[in-house]
Amino acid sequence: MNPPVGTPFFFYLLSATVLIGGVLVITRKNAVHSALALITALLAQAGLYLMLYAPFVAGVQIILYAGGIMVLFLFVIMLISIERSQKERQFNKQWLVGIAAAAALGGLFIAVYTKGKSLFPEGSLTYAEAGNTQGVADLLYSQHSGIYMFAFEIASLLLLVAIIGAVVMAKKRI
Amino acid sequence: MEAMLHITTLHYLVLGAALFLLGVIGVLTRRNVVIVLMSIELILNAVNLNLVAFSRYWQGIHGSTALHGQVFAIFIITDAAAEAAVGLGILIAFFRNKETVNVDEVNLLKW
Amino acid sequence: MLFLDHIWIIPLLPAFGGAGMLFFGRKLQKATVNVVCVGMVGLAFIMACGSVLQYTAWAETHSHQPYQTILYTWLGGDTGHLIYPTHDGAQAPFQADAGLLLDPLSSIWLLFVTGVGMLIHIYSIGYMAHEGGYYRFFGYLNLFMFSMLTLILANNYVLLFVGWEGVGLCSYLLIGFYFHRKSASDAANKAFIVNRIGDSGFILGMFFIAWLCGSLRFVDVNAFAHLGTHSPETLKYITAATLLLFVGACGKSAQLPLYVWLPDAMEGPTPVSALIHAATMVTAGVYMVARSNALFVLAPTSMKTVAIVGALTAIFAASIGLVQNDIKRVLAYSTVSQLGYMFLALGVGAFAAGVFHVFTHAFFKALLFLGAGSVIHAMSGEQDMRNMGALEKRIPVTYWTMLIATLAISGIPPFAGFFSKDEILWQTWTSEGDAYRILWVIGYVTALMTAFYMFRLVYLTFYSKPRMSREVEHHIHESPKSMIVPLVILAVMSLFAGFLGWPRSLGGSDHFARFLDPVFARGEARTLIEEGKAGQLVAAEKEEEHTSPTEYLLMVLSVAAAGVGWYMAKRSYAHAHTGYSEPIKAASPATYKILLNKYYVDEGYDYLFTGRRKIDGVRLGAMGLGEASSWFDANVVDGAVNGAGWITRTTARLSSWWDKWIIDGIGVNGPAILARMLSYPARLFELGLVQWYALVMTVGLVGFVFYYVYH
Amino acid sequence: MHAIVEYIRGYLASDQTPGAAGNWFWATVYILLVFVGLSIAVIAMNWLERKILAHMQVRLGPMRVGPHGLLQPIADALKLLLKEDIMPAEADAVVFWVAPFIVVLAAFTVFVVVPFGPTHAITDMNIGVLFMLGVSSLAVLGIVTAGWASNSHYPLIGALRSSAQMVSYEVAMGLAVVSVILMTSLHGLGLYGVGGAASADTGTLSMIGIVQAQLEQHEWFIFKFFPLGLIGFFIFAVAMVAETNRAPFDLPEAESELTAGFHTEYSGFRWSLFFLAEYSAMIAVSSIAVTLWLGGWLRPFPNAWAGPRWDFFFSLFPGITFLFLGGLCFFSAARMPKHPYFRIQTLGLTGFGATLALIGLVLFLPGVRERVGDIFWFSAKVAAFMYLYIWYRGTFPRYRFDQLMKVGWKVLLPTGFALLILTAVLGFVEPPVAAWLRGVL
Repeated sequence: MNPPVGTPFFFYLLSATVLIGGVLVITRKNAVHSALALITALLAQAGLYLMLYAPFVAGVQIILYAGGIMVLFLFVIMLISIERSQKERQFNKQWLVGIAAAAALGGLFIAVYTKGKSLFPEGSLTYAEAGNTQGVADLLYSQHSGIYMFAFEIASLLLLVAIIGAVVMAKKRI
Repeated sequence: MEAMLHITTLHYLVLGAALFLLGVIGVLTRRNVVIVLMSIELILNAVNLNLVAFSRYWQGIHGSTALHGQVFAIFIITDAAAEAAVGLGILIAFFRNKETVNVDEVNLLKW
Repeated sequence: MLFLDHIWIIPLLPAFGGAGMLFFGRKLQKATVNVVCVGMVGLAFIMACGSVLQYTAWAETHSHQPYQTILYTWLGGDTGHLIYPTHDGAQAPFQADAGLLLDPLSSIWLLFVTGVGMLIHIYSIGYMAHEGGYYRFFGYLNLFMFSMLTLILANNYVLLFVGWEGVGLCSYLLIGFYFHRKSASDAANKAFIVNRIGDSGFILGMFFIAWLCGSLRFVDVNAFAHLGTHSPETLKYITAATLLLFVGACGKSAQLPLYVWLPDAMEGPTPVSALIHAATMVTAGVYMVARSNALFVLAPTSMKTVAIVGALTAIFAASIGLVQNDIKRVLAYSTVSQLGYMFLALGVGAFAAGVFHVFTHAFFKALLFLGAGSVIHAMSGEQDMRNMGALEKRIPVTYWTMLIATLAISGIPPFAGFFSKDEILWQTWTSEGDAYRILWVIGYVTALMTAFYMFRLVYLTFYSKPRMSREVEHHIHESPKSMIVPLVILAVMSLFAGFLGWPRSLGGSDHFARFLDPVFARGEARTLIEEGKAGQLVAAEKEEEHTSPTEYLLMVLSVAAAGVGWYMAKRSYAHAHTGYSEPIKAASPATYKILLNKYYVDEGYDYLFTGRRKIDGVRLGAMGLGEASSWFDANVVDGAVNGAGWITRTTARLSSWWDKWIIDGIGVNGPAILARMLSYPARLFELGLVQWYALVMTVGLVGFVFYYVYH
Repeated sequence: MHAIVEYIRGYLASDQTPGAAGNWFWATVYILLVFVGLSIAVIAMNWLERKILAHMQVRLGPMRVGPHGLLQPIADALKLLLKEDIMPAEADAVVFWVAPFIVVLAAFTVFVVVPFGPTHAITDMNIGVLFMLGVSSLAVLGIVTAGWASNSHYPLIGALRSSAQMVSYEVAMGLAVVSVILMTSLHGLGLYGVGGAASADTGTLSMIGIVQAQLEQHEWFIFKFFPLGLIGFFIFAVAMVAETNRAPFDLPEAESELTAGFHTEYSGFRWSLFFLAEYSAMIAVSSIAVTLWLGGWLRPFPNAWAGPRWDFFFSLFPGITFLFLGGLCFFSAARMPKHPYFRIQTLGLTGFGATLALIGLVLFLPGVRERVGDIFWFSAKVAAFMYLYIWYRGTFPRYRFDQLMKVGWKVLLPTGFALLILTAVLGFVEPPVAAWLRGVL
């Protein structure tokens, strides 16, 4: 198999998209713009997953996040009128403290990564993506190596609870 | 420049950290509940990115079946779906009662 | 042995039908109800025939043992509970199986119950077609069939008692089928309560048997009775047990003095009267006594009691029947009277003859009731014979079938009743001891009366002059096919059923008694050998030797009695006009009044037991005692109770005050108030804003990471 | 220079898709080919839909521009490109501008994994089907944003309808697809099995892998586990009509209720993008259906009628088809009125027929013949679906919205679940049962 071409270029392109998207999410006044920025970020991140040889996660990211969750968000944004909230303050009273706390956290991250830089030494590695889906499925369902089978069932239960919870919350009369 | 051209796991971790911080800032400072929820999605995605990056790292050590990080990422996406559904459900109930989507106007929990 | 092995299905079939009707019947079409209910009983009948056929084959190779199958034990058993001491000091477990037993005796009941039951089900399709609660009616009927089959097939007294109570319940439900009518619901209550009196005797008798034998299975009880070496003490106990059982039989089979419910039971729909109160349920008492024949044989006193009560009931009810005007009531008293006959037969030891009479009676009495139902149907609900007449040509099938039944019940050869009744009278006559001749005389007079009142019914209904209103007359019509067909079948059976018991004296071989031999004869033979003195009760064994001229004479005499009764009825009623005169009234008005009012027995019971009638505002009898004890309870006992209550309450009030102010005030609320005051500063930190909590969380996270990186 | 030629020629020897082989040149060529082919298909669909609908209603349809209106779509395209592009004053400019591109992007990106042949795909992804479903579901984002950005009532209602509808039917669609993915892993030679035993028990999401699984198992998945495959196909066939917002599920753009639904406020070039996207999406979902159930590029009876003679026979079909079309053109040209006014029309039609016939003759060349068979069969199957789409539009009345939701959630979804469970159970149970039965017989 030939080595992938232009990996650093795509990495930086997609990273930039993700970060710009993230910044737009938290700064836009209009929630629809935020949502569109988030979708862009999510799709770029799906590209990053592909670069990390995780096509299945990328596919799930696209179909579930971009195609499912974000449609839900848009739907809700359209249901609730937001004209009023656009003219109001966008940030709460503690914004300064919040940014300070986040900055402190960021500082710590920098400290940690400088300290532990040598922990992840290798450069670009190439692995087969051919068996990725099958491998994930093996971990989830296989009789012998399916160590996440129970977790999978729990996740399905969680989804069921979420369905019921969402209906109970959102419906006027049940 | 050499470090820039070799994309290592650390690159992804740094990106993840940055995304995480963006999400944290969004959660801590925005008033609009919808955007707060979206910021939570950002946080979850940052975590996912790290997990998938770790998964590749472990694949380099243990072979191509070490996909645990990806499985975790899938579980987190599942959780995100559940969280979004319930969160938006609460949001609609909230909006119906108070005609607002500002999170700092809700402090009934205090009493 | 397909059918025999699956005999437990027979009672379950109607149970399914009944349950289905009572749970889902409301939604069903009439056609569905018919198919399910009648089909279930029909299947049960087919299975019953198959089972009996296979049983006869089976019995050949098993020395005429009863066939017994035990499904499971539903009460007691090997659990180790319910252990009780028997009369000889041994320990025995109280045990009741869900077990089925088939022997000749239950075979006969099985056949005619399912057969007649099926016919009456078919009849009901036509009769109930225009009534409300159709599914309910059929559900009850099927439930009744289930209970009755349980009763018949039970292999022990307890299961028999279950069926016994089941048929009682169904009887109650069906008598009160028109529950919106007060008279019907009263009649239902009466039947139920009177039956309970009998049942109390039955239960006590059952306990006696359990205490004596250590088991309630029929085979064990029979084995105990055939043991032979009974001390005089034991024999006394057996007498007591059998008398108590007979009390139960009196209640169920309407004998003196507990017969009062049966005439009132005619409030139910006519098919019910035919099925339950003529053909099947009321013979349960006979069945129970016949089933316990081994014990009864050991107790001469009980046997005599049974015979005397039976004879008295027979003549008592027959005399009332002479003057009743309601067509169904006449038949009801006739039923009581015929039941008396059956008990007379049992009492003189002619068990086979009694059972034979039950068998023939089932057909012609069911036929009479169904015919009466057909007449009532034709008369638009009119039941009073004074308003009938000249129906012969209008409803010919009903007429002919009822005539056959009347000939049968009157004892005119060669109809079925002749053989069974004659057998009973003959057995009574041949019993040793002069007293039995008196019983024979009573039976003989009863036979005459029977012929009289039955032909009175026929003449008043079918002959004489039409006495109904013009409107009713206009509507007279023959009944639908579903009612006619059972009538015809039953008529054929009334005609030929007697041939099964064609007596030896007339050149027959008495198949019926022979078939029953394994149930009755063996016990009697052994008793005869070991007791000697019980010989006078054992007639069945000796009948072959007694084919004497006397028998032919008696036969002729009884036929003559029937003839006389017929003739008297014809003379009095053949041309009865509106406002005709009763011959008895003409002869003795006082007697007529007493008979018409049924000897004032109901009124007497009202004074003595029910308290429905008072003298000067004071209840007498049982209810009076109840009122007195009620006064004592209300004033003396309750006063003491209230006093104790007052003392308790005062103490409690004191205690409550202490609890409220001392324990709660200082002990509980004190610390709580303290805690609230101390926690007030902590409250100030809680803003109730989600983002504030998130901020605190983030700061905490920073702290943790800081600690782990730099500690 | 030599290296570049080698780079280009080197791929021709390989048996992989250009994407999998990592050959940039051929990947670009394929992308261009797909894009051009798709554009031609959309143009042809435009003309065909108008003509077929017209004939269904006993009309003639476009007749003036070009012979039999053949040039009508080109004229329309020109018109749309030249029209004024109107944007409502109150619209959200950025979003309004971006929305049609999202739709078009989603519709075209799907074709990255569509396999026109064992090697004729831009690339073969490990998650092919998932990718197709995911990317095609992105179209809903474009529609929703378009409706919202117009800041107008009809578009907003259309957008809300569209989002609800597409999210609903996506679920049923996904279930049907999952049942097929399950089938790829069920090689067992059971009662239903007619093909050869397979090497491994793993399934695949790859589009090419799915078609190859059908080849290996000797049956199209529409026939597998009859009638389960058929039911799955039916669910998908209904859901895909709803997904593409076509009649009878065209509520988001129901003209009698919402004027034009989510694209009411669009005009000119942007409107034509929606048009392009709609038809591309139709072709895309039809491609999924063809790949998943109808054997993709496989010619009829590839296993039963194998051998060089049969191969030769079936390889004649593409050329024959084009010759037939060319012949049809000649026939029509011959029947044109002989009036001088019609000379240009007649000449044009003859020229068109000659072009088609020439293409047909080229397709008979041995080297070409052997390479285009796959593409031809795939396109023929997709074309059948396209005709179905037009047919639906000509015959079915539109659903009411609550009925639409009812069909989606209460009929298709439960059926899909039952189908999935039954497929799993059957795949698990059937081989041993079949073995036992064979033992008994």
